[in-house]
Amino acid sequence: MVELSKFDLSARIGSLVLPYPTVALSGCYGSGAEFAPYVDLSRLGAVVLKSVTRRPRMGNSTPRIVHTPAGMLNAIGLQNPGIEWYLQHDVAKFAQTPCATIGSVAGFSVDDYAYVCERLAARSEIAAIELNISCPNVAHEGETFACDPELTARVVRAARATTDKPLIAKLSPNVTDIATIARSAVAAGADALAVVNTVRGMAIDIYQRKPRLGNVTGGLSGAAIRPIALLAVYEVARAVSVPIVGQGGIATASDALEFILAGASAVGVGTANFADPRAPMGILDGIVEYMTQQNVRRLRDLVGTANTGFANINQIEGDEG
Amino acid sequence: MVELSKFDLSARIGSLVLPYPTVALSGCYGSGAEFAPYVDLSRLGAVVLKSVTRRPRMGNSTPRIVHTPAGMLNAIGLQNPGIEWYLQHDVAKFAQTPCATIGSVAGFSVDDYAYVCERLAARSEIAAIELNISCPNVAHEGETFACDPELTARVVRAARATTDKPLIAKLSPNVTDIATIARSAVAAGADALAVVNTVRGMAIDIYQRKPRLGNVTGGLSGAAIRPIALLAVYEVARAVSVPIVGQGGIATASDALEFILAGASAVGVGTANFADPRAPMGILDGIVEYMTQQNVRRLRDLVGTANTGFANINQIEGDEG
Amino acid sequence: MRRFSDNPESFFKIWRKSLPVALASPISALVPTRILDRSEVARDVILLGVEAPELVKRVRPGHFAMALLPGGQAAGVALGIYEARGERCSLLFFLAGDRTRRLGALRVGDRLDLVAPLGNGFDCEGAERDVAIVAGGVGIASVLLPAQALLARGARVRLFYGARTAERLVEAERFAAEGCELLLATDDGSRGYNGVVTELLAREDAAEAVFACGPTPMLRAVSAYAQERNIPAQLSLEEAFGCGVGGCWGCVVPIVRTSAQAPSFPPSDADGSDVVHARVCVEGPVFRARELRW
Amino acid sequence: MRRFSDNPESFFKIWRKSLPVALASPISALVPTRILDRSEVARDVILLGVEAPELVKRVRPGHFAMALLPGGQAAGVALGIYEARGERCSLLFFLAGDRTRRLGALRVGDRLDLVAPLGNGFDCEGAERDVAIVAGGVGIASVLLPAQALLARGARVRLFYGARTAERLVEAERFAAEGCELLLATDDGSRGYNGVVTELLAREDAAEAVFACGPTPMLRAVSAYAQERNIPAQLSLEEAFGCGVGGCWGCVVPIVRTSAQAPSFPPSDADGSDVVHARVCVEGPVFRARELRW
Ligand SMILES: Cc1cc2nc3c(=O)[nH]c(=O)nc-3n(C[C@H](O)[C@H](O)[C@H](O)COP(=O)(O)OP(=O)(O)OC[C@H]3O[C@@H](n4cnc5c(N)ncnc54)[C@H](O)[C@@H]3O)c2cc1C
Ligand SMILES: Cc1cc2nc3c(=O)[nH]c(=O)nc-3n(C[C@H](O)[C@H](O)[C@H](O)COP(=O)(O)OP(=O)(O)OC[C@H]3O[C@@H](n4cnc5c(N)ncnc54)[C@H](O)[C@@H]3O)c2cc1C
Ligand SMILES: Cc1cc2nc3c(=O)[nH]c(=O)nc-3n(C[C@H](O)[C@H](O)[C@H](O)COP(=O)(O)O)c2cc1C
Ligand SMILES: Cc1cc2nc3c(=O)[nH]c(=O)nc-3n(C[C@H](O)[C@H](O)[C@H](O)COP(=O)(O)O)c2cc1C
Ligand code: FES
Ligand code: FES
Repeated sequence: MVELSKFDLSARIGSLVLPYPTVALSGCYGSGAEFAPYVDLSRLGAVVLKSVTRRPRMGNSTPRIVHTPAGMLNAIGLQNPGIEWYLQHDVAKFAQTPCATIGSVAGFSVDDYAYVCERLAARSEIAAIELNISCPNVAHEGETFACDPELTARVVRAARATTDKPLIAKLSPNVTDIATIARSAVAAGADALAVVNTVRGMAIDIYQRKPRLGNVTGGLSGAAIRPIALLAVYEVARAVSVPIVGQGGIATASDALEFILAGASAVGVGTANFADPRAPMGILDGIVEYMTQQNVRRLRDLVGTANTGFANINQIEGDEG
Repeated sequence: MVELSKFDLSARIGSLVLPYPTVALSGCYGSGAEFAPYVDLSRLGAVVLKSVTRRPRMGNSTPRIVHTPAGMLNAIGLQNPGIEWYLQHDVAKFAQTPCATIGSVAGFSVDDYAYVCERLAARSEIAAIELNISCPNVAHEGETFACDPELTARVVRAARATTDKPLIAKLSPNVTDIATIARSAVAAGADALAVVNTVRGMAIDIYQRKPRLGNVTGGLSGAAIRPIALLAVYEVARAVSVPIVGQGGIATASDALEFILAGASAVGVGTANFADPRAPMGILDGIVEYMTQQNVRRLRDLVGTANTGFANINQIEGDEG
Repeated sequence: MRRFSDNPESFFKIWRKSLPVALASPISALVPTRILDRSEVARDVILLGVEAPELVKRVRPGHFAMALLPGGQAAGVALGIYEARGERCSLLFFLAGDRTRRLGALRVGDRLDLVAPLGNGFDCEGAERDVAIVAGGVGIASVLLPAQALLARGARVRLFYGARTAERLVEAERFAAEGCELLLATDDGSRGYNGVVTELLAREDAAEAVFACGPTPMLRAVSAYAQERNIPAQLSLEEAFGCGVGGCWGCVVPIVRTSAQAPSFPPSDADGSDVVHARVCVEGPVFRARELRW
Repeated sequence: MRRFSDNPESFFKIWRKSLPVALASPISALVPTRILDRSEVARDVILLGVEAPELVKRVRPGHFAMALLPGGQAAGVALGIYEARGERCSLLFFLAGDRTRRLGALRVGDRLDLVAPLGNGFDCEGAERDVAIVAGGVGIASVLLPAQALLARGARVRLFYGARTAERLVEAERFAAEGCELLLATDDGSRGYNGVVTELLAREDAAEAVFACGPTPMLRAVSAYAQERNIPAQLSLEEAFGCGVGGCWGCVVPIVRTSAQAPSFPPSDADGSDVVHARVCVEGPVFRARELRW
């Protein structure tokens, strides 16, 4: 095991300082406790809890998961017991994990977000709040909040009014121009951005001739989306100056470093935990190895360094195709 | 080898009827001739030629390709000799392949598209024209035509005015709402839609601390994007009723059938040719096997059949996350 | 001539009483193993023996493992623990998709990390006299340990085993050698009864209890069969897994709220439904047929 | 005491004259092969022998193959053809990323489809008297056949071979056994010269011609070296490939328009540039150092 103490691996998310930049992502690591038998949770920067909503939700019917090349589709549908039950039964337990706990809030109206955020943020066990605005908004005909800069701003503003705790807005990659959404979230008061949630996708069972997921469509995660997520981080980092929790297909230290060099202050690990629950710890070790080799003592000195030299991505000549 | 003659495998793209639904995609199969030593091109529905522009283009600097999990990024930058040289030196050669040849037109202004389309469509060797509107539009600050319904309409309308040959508009997945773009393209006169081009992405070299592609960003293709492309086809098929050439990560007959059941009349094979140039022929054989097994004689009877039962995707209950 | 318990209700009570034991979460761990042996028991069916002495001690019938694929790029594969004796556990699996193929590419001497043992397992304590085990396809991998446990307790164990064709009836002889009565079925009639295994089950004398593992349509038929006859049935379900350890809620099945296996969850405001979603990987994979609402 | 041709200009002419032959596209085909032998010649370096009698007849020095990975899900891997004799060709490769690892997982008896032979190859005809072959790392795989061809023509062949450490100097002895003079270099000094191979090259007598294959920085240094001394140098380039057969334009390098290897392309309106992009896979992979504009 590498000697961590010689390095400054801390990552700042608003007023919250994580000892390590590695975050286990919402919906992928339970409350952390589920993984305690297999890993040393004290070597994790933070766990983001599964998103909670105002009212209890059974979630979608199964299948909720389909494995795809280098990734998976999921359509859990935000199964959760609702904020009341959650505060009463769950939150205290969650706080027993030896790493920071970040709450995640989802909703179907601006009000929902404000209500749940206020209640959750009032709890001392919760170090920061992530706003999962990248799930479908039934009130707006299937459009998610994070697909519209104005809706994004309204949710963030409403949540901001309820708490001083660090607020993270979680953005969707399913947009034409993520930089605009990012600017909108920051202007409305987000302290940090999680970039990005899953990419919309689907799979069809050719023998049953119907969609494989109970919910028809789902969110694609895992290594397959890494290049997409990385570009999103790169573009957001040029648009705003708040910390970014880079995520989407990170499985190794090398993956994590790509995100850090692109502008992420911290990195999230979701799907890779299903391949190996030790993934976040392996990533931490690998980052330290890289820093040793590259003679860098503070992780933050690496953030965004692949970014320099290009003032604006649109000014770069040439094009795809 | 399977007996093809017992089946109706034809696919219609406007007035063009392909004997087989399998199309080798633009930029991935040269003019077809490059692959002639390895495969029987007469068993291919059509080849879409590499996109041609008004003026010669050297394309981007290298590296132009980065391999990623279950896919690849490319940023060729539309290297091509320009339409004059192309008409003089190349088109006649292309027509020697024993399958239909579809031209592909790219441009940087509405005028470009109209000009190149008119000149190319005038040639008898070209069976149909694909409008590659999903590459960056330098005139609009890096936005591609296919990211805006109005720009899409203008390009298609201008091209439509120049020819009666079947016109295919090639859409981008990098949009918030692809159905709107699709409707716009069809309203402007597209006979068919190619769904979808590559997904924007990037990769960083952590040792050199700079983007891996000469062009910084690139387009992600291959199996990694299949679930994304499949959903795009599914959504477009509900929005419009013109034929769709489904594409994005198709490598096997099973993949192709997912797209057909989602609503594609024909299927495109790009990146999979780099894994095996015989991929399109293997897909054709596999489709016939499936049709035999499922007792379906006309391929078009399968098109969109995973689609039935849902009037509108937004009405489906539940959600991702 | 039905042969199930003279008093199914009292049998059911005994069986329920033992639930807390069966449901106690096993102390699972991340177990590094080494592959001891590998054989292709039929075309595209692999049997991997691994060295895992500590795991053997903790495995109970019906437990499963998450096999972590080398490279860590694809989700682990949920596999029943087929055998567990001495220093060796084994996994029996079909080469279905990409992940099982990667697993199948491992060779003797390679390392393989398992997260195991997982799940609740079959409750063999109350079901001792006459048990029908119904296995479909790869479901066979999860029922050898239960069969052995039941036989050790002196029960009559009939294995109703169905597959597509004769060559897919892998390991049938192994079960016979252990002392099971074999009742085989194939879809194409190439061996045993020509039809699905649940038809065969219905044609034979009923048992006191049914254990089943196999594809969902088979489990549904077993469930209907058992409930019609009021026979307690334990079904080991298969769902697509994410984490396998309770962290993602990807693998749920609707069960009655009153089930001892129901996770605590507030009543839904909307419909006051008495159904909740339980995780197959933690609350299951074995559920009581009468408690499922699928 | 320089030992290259007394009249480099005339040598260069002979060498250029033979270009059309060297550039004639090989009649490549999709060649199904079977793996005859497999060895790990060093840690993470695999040598695969395949049965391909027809291919052997068509291979010329410097040709490469696209190895199609089983499953068809990832792009083929471009590999130099290392040996070609009798019924057997071989491929020598490093386990670098996912694709080479998959290739490395193949076993004796497995099938492997190749698209081969591809590329233009080294022109050995004009360079017969005294040739320096410079190989860096895995570049060694593309220079055995050229070395053999040159030796067969009676040339003096010195192999300048560099690698990170001694154990990475794979197959050095093989080249000595063929008759090459070995001049080795390692970055860590664990064997031979302590430094990069191009430094070693510059310290020794110059040859009449240089052949080189290796990482781009090495090739650039070789190119500078050769042009300073007016020595014809043939460089086998490495670029990331898509198709490998000229269909995707993913693998280009800028060369002078007047090169016999330049693809026909109209002058650019904008800058009247005399440079065009040639495909490494078709017009190359071997280019003349003085014609590159990279
Ligand atoms: C508790 C538990 C225990 C298990 N025990 C075993 C065991 O002991 N042995 C064993 O072999 N398996 C077992 N399984 C199943 C095993 O986990 C899956 O077979 C495995 O995940 C297959 O993974 P894969 O990636 O190889 O295939 P996947 O890619 O996940 O899919 C398998 C194949 O089926 C196809 N497919 C997937 N879904 C459908 C569908 N709805 N309709 C038609 N085709 C479909 C895919 O295209 C693919 O070809 C168990 C599962 C669970 C939950
Ligand atoms: C004509 C030709 C002939 C060749 N002959 C041979 C041969 O005989 N033997 C042989 O071994 N190889 C040969 N190569 C190279 C071979 O094709 C590549 O090594 C192979 O594509 C590696 O593929 P991969 O998928 O395993 O690794 P990739 O995933 O493509 O990458 C390899 C590794 O390098 C890393 N990497 C990629 N790009 C960079 C970068 N810019 N900076 C730092 N790290 C990077 C990746 O992360 C990965 O770990 C040849 C190439 C060409 C063009
Ligand atoms: C099974 C599963 C469940 C998820 N649930 C949630 C959730 O409840 N809230 C949320 O904000 N994101 C959720 N996500 C998204 C992840 O937190 C993460 O942003 C995304 O998966 C991309 O990262 P990855 O590729 O590392 O998984 C979920 C992802 C998966 C795979
Ligand atoms: C190397 C490469 C070059 C491409 N060039 C073009 C092009 O010139 N014009 C175009 O319309 N699409 C181009 N494409 C996109 C493909 O035609 C196709 O739409 C896309 O790759 C998705 O399909 P696939 O996943 O099967 O490759 C290119 C793709 C690749 C990989
Ligand atoms: S698979 Fe993750 S909770 Fe069951
Ligand atoms: S790799 Fe496709 S043209 Fe060279």
